[in-house]
Amino acid sequence: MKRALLAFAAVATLPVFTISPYVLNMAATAGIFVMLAAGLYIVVGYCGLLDLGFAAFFAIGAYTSGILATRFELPLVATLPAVLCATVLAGIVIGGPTLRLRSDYLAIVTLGFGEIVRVTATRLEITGGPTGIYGIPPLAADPVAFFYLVLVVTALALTGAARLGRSKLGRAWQYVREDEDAAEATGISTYRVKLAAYVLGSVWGGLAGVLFASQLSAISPASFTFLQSALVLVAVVLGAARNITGVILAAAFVAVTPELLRAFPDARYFLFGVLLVVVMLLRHRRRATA
Amino acid sequence: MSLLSVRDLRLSFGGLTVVNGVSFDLEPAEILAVIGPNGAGKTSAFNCVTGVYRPQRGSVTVDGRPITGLPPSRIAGLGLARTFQNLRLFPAMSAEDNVRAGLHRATRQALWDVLLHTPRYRRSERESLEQARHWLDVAGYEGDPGQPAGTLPYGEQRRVELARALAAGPRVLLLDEPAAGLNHAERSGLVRLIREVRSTGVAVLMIEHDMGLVLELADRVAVLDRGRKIADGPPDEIRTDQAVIDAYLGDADAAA
Amino acid sequence: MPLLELSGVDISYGGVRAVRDLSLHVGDGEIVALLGANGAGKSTTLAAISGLVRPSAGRISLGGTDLAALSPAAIVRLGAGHVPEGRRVFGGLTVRENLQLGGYVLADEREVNRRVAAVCELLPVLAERRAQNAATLSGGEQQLLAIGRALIARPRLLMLDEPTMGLAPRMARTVLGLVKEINQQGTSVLLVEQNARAALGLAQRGYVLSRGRLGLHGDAAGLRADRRVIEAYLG
Amino acid sequence: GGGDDTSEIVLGMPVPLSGDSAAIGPYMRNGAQLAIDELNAKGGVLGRKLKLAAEDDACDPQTATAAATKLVSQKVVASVGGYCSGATLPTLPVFDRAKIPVVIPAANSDQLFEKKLPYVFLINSTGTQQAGTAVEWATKQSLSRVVVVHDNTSYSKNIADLTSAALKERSAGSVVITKGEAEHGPAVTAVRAKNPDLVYFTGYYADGGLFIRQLRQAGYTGKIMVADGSVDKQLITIAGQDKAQGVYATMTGLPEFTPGAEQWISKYKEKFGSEPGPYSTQSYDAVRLVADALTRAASTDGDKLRKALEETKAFPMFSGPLSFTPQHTLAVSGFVILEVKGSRFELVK
Amino acid sequence: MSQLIWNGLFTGSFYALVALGYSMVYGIIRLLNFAHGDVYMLGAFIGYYCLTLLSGVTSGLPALLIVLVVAMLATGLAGVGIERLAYRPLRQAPRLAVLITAVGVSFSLEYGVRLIAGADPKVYPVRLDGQPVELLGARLTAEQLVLVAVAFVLMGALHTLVMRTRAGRAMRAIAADPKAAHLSGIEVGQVIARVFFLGSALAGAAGVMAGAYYGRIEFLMGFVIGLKAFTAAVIGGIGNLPGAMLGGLALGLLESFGTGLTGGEWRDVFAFGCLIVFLVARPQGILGEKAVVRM
Ligand SMILES: Nc1ncnc2c1ncn2[C@@H]1O[C@H](COP(=O)(O)OP(=O)(O)OP(=O)(O)O)[C@@H](O)[C@H]1O
Ligand SMILES: Nc1ncnc2c1ncn2[C@@H]1O[C@H](COP(=O)(O)OP(=O)(O)OP(=O)(O)O)[C@@H](O)[C@H]1O
Ligand SMILES: [Mg+2]
Ligand SMILES: [Mg+2]
Repeated sequence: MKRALLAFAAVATLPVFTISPYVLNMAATAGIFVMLAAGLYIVVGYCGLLDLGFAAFFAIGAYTSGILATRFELPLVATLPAVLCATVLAGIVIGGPTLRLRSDYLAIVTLGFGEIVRVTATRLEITGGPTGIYGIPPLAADPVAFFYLVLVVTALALTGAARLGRSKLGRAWQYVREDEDAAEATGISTYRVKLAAYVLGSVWGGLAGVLFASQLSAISPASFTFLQSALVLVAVVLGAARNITGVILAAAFVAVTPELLRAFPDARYFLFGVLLVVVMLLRHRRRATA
Repeated sequence: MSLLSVRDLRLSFGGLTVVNGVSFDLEPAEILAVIGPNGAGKTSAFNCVTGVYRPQRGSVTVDGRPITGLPPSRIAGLGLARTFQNLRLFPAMSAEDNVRAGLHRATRQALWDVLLHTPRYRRSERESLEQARHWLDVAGYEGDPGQPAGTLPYGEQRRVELARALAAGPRVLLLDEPAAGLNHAERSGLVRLIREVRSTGVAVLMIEHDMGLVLELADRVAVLDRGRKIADGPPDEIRTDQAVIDAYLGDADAAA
Repeated sequence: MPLLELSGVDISYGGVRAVRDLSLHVGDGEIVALLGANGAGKSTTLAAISGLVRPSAGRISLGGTDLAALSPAAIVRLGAGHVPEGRRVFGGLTVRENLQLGGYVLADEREVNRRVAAVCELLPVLAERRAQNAATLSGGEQQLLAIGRALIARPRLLMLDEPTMGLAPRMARTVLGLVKEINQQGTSVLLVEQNARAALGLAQRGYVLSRGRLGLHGDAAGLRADRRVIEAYLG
Repeated sequence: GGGDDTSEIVLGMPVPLSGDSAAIGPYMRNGAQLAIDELNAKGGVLGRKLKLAAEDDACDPQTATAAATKLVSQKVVASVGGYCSGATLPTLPVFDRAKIPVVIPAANSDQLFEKKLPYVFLINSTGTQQAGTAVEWATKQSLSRVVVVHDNTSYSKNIADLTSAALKERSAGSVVITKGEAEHGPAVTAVRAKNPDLVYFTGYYADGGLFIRQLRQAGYTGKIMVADGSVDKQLITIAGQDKAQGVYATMTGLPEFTPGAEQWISKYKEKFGSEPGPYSTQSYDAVRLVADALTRAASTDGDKLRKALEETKAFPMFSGPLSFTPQHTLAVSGFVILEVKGSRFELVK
Repeated sequence: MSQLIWNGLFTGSFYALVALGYSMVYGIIRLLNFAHGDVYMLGAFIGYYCLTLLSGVTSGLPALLIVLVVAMLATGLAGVGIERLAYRPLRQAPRLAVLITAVGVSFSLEYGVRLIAGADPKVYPVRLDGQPVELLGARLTAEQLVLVAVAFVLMGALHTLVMRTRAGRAMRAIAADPKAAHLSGIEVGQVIARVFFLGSALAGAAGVMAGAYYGRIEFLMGFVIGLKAFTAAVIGGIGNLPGAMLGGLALGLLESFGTGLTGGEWRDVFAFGCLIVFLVARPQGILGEKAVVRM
C-alpha cells in the first residue's frame, strides 16, 4: 500500500520535469492501458476466465460515450451513466449465456464476441463505419490536466480492483479460478460469481474506453482489434504473479515499449516481440532461482 | 420427517448402473457410515445427494423438501457440506482463505462497502478471518494458516478440507474417507472431532474403509455393493453379517 | 552394495527444507518401510528418488548409478517404479492404455500387452473396466490402476506411496499380499504407508522420518516393539 | 527547431510502417524523401535544408496520435502524411492546435474536411470525384448491372457506397471481401450470383489481384474495373498477366503519363531499388507543394504557410494542376480511365 | 448452393490443415500458440525463396515438391527451436504465461520476416493454375480437390498416430498428467519437441501450398489463419484431431454461407454468432468429450 502511494506520487510529479505533449500523451496512453489491464485482471487474474475479446468492452465504452457526445453534443462526463448501463448490459448479454462454458471454449466465445463487436462497429452507420467517430469533446483540453485526470481515474480503478480482489467476492473469484467444481460444491454460486467478474471487468474496460475517446477525440474500429485484446491479456499475464502491482508495471511496459522503439521504425515490432520473450524468460528465471 | 432422506436413488452411466435403488434416512445428530467395496457406488451416491450428479431416478429431500436438480451451491446452502475423496482444495490459496470459502454464504459485504473500505467491511473481514482460524483450530490444523494449501502435506490438507466444511455451519456433514492417509494418532483426533461435531446436533454421513473407525463412531452402517444396498443396521450387526463379510471385510477383519 | 542408497540428502522447496541430511538404503530383495507423520517428507523423498525434485545436497544412487544427472524417464529405465501419492492416473485414457503406458519403456508392444493381461488377471477389477476412461474410476479403482501400472515395467525397485489408501479392507489385504508376492519374485520395495502395523508386518526393515530428519530406524520387529513407534503409529 | 534560421526545416509524416497496411508506408516515405532530396540538391527552401521525419502510425488511431504528438514536439513545420482516414482523423486536432498545416496525400474520407479545420488540406481526390468518374464511364459503356466490391476500409467503402448511390438502379448491389485474406471464393460466388456486366473493385491491389484472379477462374467474363488503390503493377503480377488483361481502372494520373516521368521513375528506382508504388507520387507532390508554399510565404510560420497553401494556384502535380476549394480539397480532379495491356496500365483514350 | 458448399469445404480444408498442427500442440500442452499461424507464414516464405533459387534448375511441379519437403523440414526445426527457446523454460509456469512468449514469438516472426523480405506482398514463382471443371453444379479445380484430399488424409494419419500408437499414447499421457508421464518413463521434453516438429512442419506445408495455390504471400498472412485454426481446434473439441478437421470445415462453411447470405458484410458476425450459439448448446465442442466431474 505504501509502495503504491509512493509510486503514485512519483508518477504525479512527471509534469514537473516535462510538459512535452508527446511524453504526457504517452503517459496517458499507458495509464489508460493500465486501467484496461486492471479490468481484465478481474476477469483473468482473479477469476481465471480466459477472455480474448476484452477490447469489445473498451469499444462499447468508447463508442457509447463517443456517439452520445457527438450526436447530442453532450459533454463526455454526461455520458458516463449511459456507459455504465451499456457495459453492464453487454457484460450480462454476453456473459449470461456463455459463462457456463469452460476455459478455452469460453476463450473462443469471447474472441468471437470481440470480433462481432468490432465488425458491427465497422458496418453500422451510427458508429461511423470504418472511419469511426470524430470530434469527440475532450474531458480535459489541456494535456497536463488530462494526464492528471487519467492518473487519478486509473489509480482509483486499480484501488477498486485490488479491494474487490481482497473481499469476499474477490476470494470467490479465486476459488472459481482454482477449482470451479469444488467452489460450487462449497456453496459458491460459481455462475453468479463469474458473471459479477465479467460485468465488473466490462465496466472497468468501458470506463477506460471513455478516457480513450477523450484522449484521441476520434475512435475507429482499428483501435479495438483482437491484437488489442491480446496485448491487454499479455499485460495481465506478464504482471500477474497474483499481484496487481505487477500488472501496472507490465501494462506500462506493453503500452510504452513500442513507443520507445520508434527510433527503429522498421524493426520496432520485431524488437518488441523479442523483448516480450526475453522479459518473460528473465522473470521466470528469477522466480525459479528465488 | 427426516433431516435428510434418500429414496430409491438410481444412477447410470451409459449402460452401467452405478447406484441402484438406494434409500436411507438421516436424523439430526446421527452418524451414518456408508461402507462397501471399491467401486460400490458410495461416492457416486454422495455426488447425487450433493447435486454433482443428477440421478436418473429417485429423490433426495432435506426436511421434506426435494433438492434433486438444484445446483450444488444451492444444496450446500441448504446445510449440506462435504469433503472429497480426492482432496479438492484451492491449491494456490492460503489455508485460511480455503476455509473462508465455507464462510462465503454467511458473509455479507456490499459492493460499496468493499470499494470504500468502510468500517463495516473491515469488521466483516476481520470476523471471517477469525472464524476461519477458529475452524482450522477445531479441525486440528497445526501448520501456518497463511501457507498455500497446495504445498501442505496430505494430512494437513485433509484438515483444511474438514475445516472448510465445518465453517459452512452444516446440518449434514458428508465425509468421503476422512481417515485416509492419517496415521494412528491423527485418527484419534479425527474421532474426537466428529463426536464433537455430532454433539452440536449435526448429522454426519461418512464413507470410510477404516472399519475400526466405523465401529467406533457410527450409529448405523449402510453397506453398498455393486450399487445396491445389501445391509443397513447398527455396527455390531453389520460386523457379523455374512453378506458383508463376503463382499467387503473378508474373514480376517471380521474377527478383529 | 545396496540397490538404492541415499546419503546426506537435502531437499528444499523454494527455501523451505523438507528433507535434511537423509541417509537410507534398500538392499536387493528387501522390503523397507518408510514411516512418519504428515509432512515428515516421505513423499518428497520418493519424488527425489524418481527425479521429480532434485536434492540440493547429497547423493542418490540406484544400482550403483548416480541419479543426479538422469531424467526421470532415465531413472525409470534404470528400474525404478513409483506409485505416486494421489494416484495420478491418466484421465481421458482408458484403463488399458494406462496400463500400456506402464510399459512405455519396453520396446516390444506384444510383450507389453502380455504383461497387461497378466496384471489384469492379478487385479480383476481392472480387467472389468478395461475400456473405461480412467478419470471415471472410483477412488479405489484408480489406486489399483496406479499400482497395476507400476507393475507392468517389472521394476527392480518399487516405491509405493500409501498404496492402501482408499482401498476396502479386503482389497487392501490383496494389495499387500501382492506386494509380498512381487517381492518374493525379486523386486525390492520401498513402502510408505500410514497403516504402520501392516507396513511393519510386511517389511524387513523400517525408517521413521520426522520433520524431514531421520529418526528411528532398524529392523521391523525392533520397531514394532519400540514404545515411541507404538504410541505414534500403532496405538 | 523553428527559431534557428540555418537549421533544417522538418516535415512530419505519419504513415503506416507496421500493421496490415505496412506495405504502403515505405512507398509514401520514399516518394516524400525523393522530393526532399531534389529540393535539397537545389539548395533547400528559404536557404535551409529540408528533412523528413516519418513516423509509424500503424493505421491505428492511438499510434497515429502518438506519432503526431511526437512530431509536434519535434516542432515540424508541416505534416505531409496520412494514409488511413481513421488513423489520420485523431491526428488533425493535434496538428491543428499547434497551428501546423497538414497536407494529406492519401487519406480522403469526407470527415477529414467536414470539421473545416483551418490547417488541413487534402491533395488526393475525394471519393465522390472517383465514383463520379467510374459511373460516367459505366454509363458511356452502357453497362447496366454493376456490382461494387469493397474491403470495408474507410477508403474503399467510401468509394463503393458513393458509386452504388450514383449508379442508382443500375447497381446490382455490393459484396465485401476481407482485407488480407487469400480466399475470395465465397465473395466471387456472391458476385457471380448477381450476374453483373461490370465489377468495380475499390480495394487495394494486393487483394484486388487475387480477387480478379479468382473471379476469372470462376468463369466470369464480364468487365472488371478497379479504383486507384489497386493501380499498381503488382496487381497484374498477382492476378497473373492473362487474367488481368482488359481490367480497367479509375486513376488520377500516373507518372507514366506525365511528361518527363520516365526519368522520375528511374530516379526512384535508382534510389530505393524498387518501383514506386501507391501514393508515391502524391507524397512526392505533397512535399513539393509544401516547399512551394514555404517559399511563397517566405516563412515557416504556421499561419503564413496556411495562407500560402490556400492561395496555391495551378500547382503542377502528377494528377494535374492543383488549386484548393474553400474546403481545402482539390478543385479539379484529374481522373482518367486506364486499362491493363500486357504488363502495364495504359491510358484509355 | 452447391458452389457455396464447395467454397466452404475448400476454405475449411485450409483452416483444417493449419488447425491439425495447432490442435496437436494445443491438445498436449494446452498452449495457445499464437505463433502457429506465423510458422505457416514462415513456410510460405521459405518456399518462396527456395523456389526463386531453384528457378534456374527445375520448375513446375517437381520443384514444388522438393520445396515442400525443404520447407517442412525447415519449419519443423523452427518449431522445435521456438519451443526450446521460448516455451520450454516456462513449462513449470502457469499455463497462460506461455501465451506471452507466444505473442512475442509471433511478433518476432512477423516483423522479422518483414525486415528481411519487406512488407510488400510477394508473388510465388510457381503457381498451380488448374482448369475448373463442373461437378454437381459447382466449379472446382483439380488442385482444390487435391488440397481437400491432402487435408483428409493427414487428419486420418495423425489421428491414427495419436490414438493407436505408443507415441500417441505418450502424447496423451503428457496432456493428462506430465508428472505421472515422467514416472512412466516418458521423455516428456522429447515427445513435446517431436509434436512441435510435426505441428510446425504441417503448418509449413500448408504455407507452401497456400503460396503456390493463391500465389500471393505477405508477412501478416499467418495472423488471421492462426486465429481461425485456433477457433477450429477448439470448436472441434480440445485436442481432438478429427474434431479440429470438422471445426475447420464448419468454419469454412459458415463463412461461405455468411458471405452468400449477407454479401460478405456480416460474414464474421454470422460465423461467430453461429459458433457461439453452437457452443452454448454443446459446451464440449463438436467431438469433444464432456469433461468428467468426479468429486
Ligand atoms: N462417468 C462414469 N462412467 C462410467 N463408470 C463410472 C463413471 N463414474 C463412476 N463410474 C463407476 O461407478 C462405480 C462407482 O464409483 P464410486 O466412485 O461411486 O465408487 P465408490 O464406492 O466410491 O468406490 P471407492 O471406495 O473406490 O471410492 C465405479 O465402478 C466407477 O468405475
Ligand atoms: N510443492 C511444494 N512446495 C512447498 N512445500 C512443499 C511442497 N510439497 C511438499 N512441501 C512441504 O514439504 C514437507 C514434506 O511434505 P511431504 O509431502 O513429503 O510429506 P509426507 O511425509 O509425504 O506427508 P503425508 O503423510 O501427509 O503425505 C511438508 O512440510 C510440505 O509442506
Ligand atoms: Mg469413493
Ligand atoms: Mg505423502
